[in-house]
Amino acid sequence: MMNIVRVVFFASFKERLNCGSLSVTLEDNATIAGLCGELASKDGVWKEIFHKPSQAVKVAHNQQIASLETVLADGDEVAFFPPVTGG
Amino acid sequence: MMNIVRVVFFASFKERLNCGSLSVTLEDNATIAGLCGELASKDGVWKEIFHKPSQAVKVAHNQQIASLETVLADGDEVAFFPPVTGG
Amino acid sequence: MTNMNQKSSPLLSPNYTIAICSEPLDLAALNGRIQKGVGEHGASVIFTGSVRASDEEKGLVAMTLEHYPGMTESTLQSIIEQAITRWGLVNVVVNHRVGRLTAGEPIVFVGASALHRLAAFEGAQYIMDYLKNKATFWKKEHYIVYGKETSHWVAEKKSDEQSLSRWSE
Amino acid sequence: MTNMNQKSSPLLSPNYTIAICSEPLDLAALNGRIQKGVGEHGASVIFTGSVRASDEEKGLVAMTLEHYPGMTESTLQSIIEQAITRWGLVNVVVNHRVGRLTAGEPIVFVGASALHRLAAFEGAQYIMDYLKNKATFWKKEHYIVYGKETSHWVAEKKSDEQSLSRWSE
Repeated sequence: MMNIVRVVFFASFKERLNCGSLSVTLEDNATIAGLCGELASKDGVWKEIFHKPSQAVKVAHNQQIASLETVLADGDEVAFFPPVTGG
Repeated sequence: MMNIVRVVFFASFKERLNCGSLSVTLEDNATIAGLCGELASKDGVWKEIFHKPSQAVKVAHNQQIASLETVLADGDEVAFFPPVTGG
Repeated sequence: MTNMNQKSSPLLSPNYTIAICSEPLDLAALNGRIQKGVGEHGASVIFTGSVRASDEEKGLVAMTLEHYPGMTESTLQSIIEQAITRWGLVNVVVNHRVGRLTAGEPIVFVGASALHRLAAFEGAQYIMDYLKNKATFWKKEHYIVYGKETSHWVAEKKSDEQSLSRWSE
Repeated sequence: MTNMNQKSSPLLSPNYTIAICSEPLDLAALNGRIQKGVGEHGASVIFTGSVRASDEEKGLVAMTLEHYPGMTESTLQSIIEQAITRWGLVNVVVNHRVGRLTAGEPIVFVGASALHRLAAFEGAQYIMDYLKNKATFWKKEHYIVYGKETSHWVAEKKSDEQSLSRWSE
């Protein structure tokens, strides 16, 4: 079975990737780490950010802060963004 | 030589003594403790407050918090009041 | 985007509002919402954070605030509910600006009222510290250098992360 | 009774005003004096303390605030100058009501602005804690009990004295 997840990017990531959101098809039981692997398989900047993502890559799963081990289900939303700087 | 000091009272002291201010003539080099002795020589409430004044009797000398050992000079202002409760 | 919460205690039911807005903050109206009820609550604290005009000297002309719609509101909601529980806050108002702002414009308003001053001070400061560290906002600064506009995303501050340590119980 | 202090740093000269007044506090005007300059300063904190309307249940009908003219102002001045030195505050406004007040009316306004939020929060809280413990104000509460007005002077609070301990360096 395959799952489709919606992936969104913010701030410097959105600009560097020139992409606000996309849909990715993943195998059942894929994790956010697996999703990063998929994204890193694209060209330069994608690889820079998502191949072994650093502490400066924050991730949210269905709008809650999450870890790379989180398992994804069909229809989930995953967001990647740099550390927050509001207020 | 004799010194005249102005003595002022606030809040519950002013009410209990039924007195906002008075002038007291003291000997040279008299201290605030000596002034308290003078005041305590009056009737009931005066004695209650000024005979061996408790921690709850605050004193200011020329509008600065002072101790009973402070030596008084002619024209000084001494204030007695309970702990502050503003704000 | 406004959330309202009313609990059922008859006398002092805590309530809060959260707004993320692209219009300038109306400080007079926001102040009134915190200070009007202050008679019931005894103490209120209002924090306002703005684009520093003094940064204009470095050539700052504007700032752009971006956020993650949905996640920002739910993060703020959970921060505010924690503050209400911990300090017994009676009323909380949080407004945050997004979009392009110029020097001097307010970015964030946090107001909190409580029965006593310690709760109002600590509650408001807790909300601001967590907002700075957890709410999904990002700041981009626009500079004019040698007549040319450049911009860069603001980096996170170590001092902001450290500000949370005081709240660990 | 207003004191003004202007120091000579060209950009951000700290200044403060102190007022003890028997007229109701004009919160909108006071807020404006702190928040208007906020663009230059980045961060501002406003504290407002009022006669708790919830104390009306206990029969509280009014409060009378007395003070020691002259000493109050010089005490506040020294508290504010210490706060300016310690936190680099840019602008401070302190207004305190005296005379007879009814439930809901503001008693005290403390506003402080600074470059960063920690300084504004701590500076304002320091001023309030010292005002509570050192400024020569006394509060008398007026109650109606069984149809008869009684009044008593408020006793000092242990928690107020304890609030100073956090500021010892």
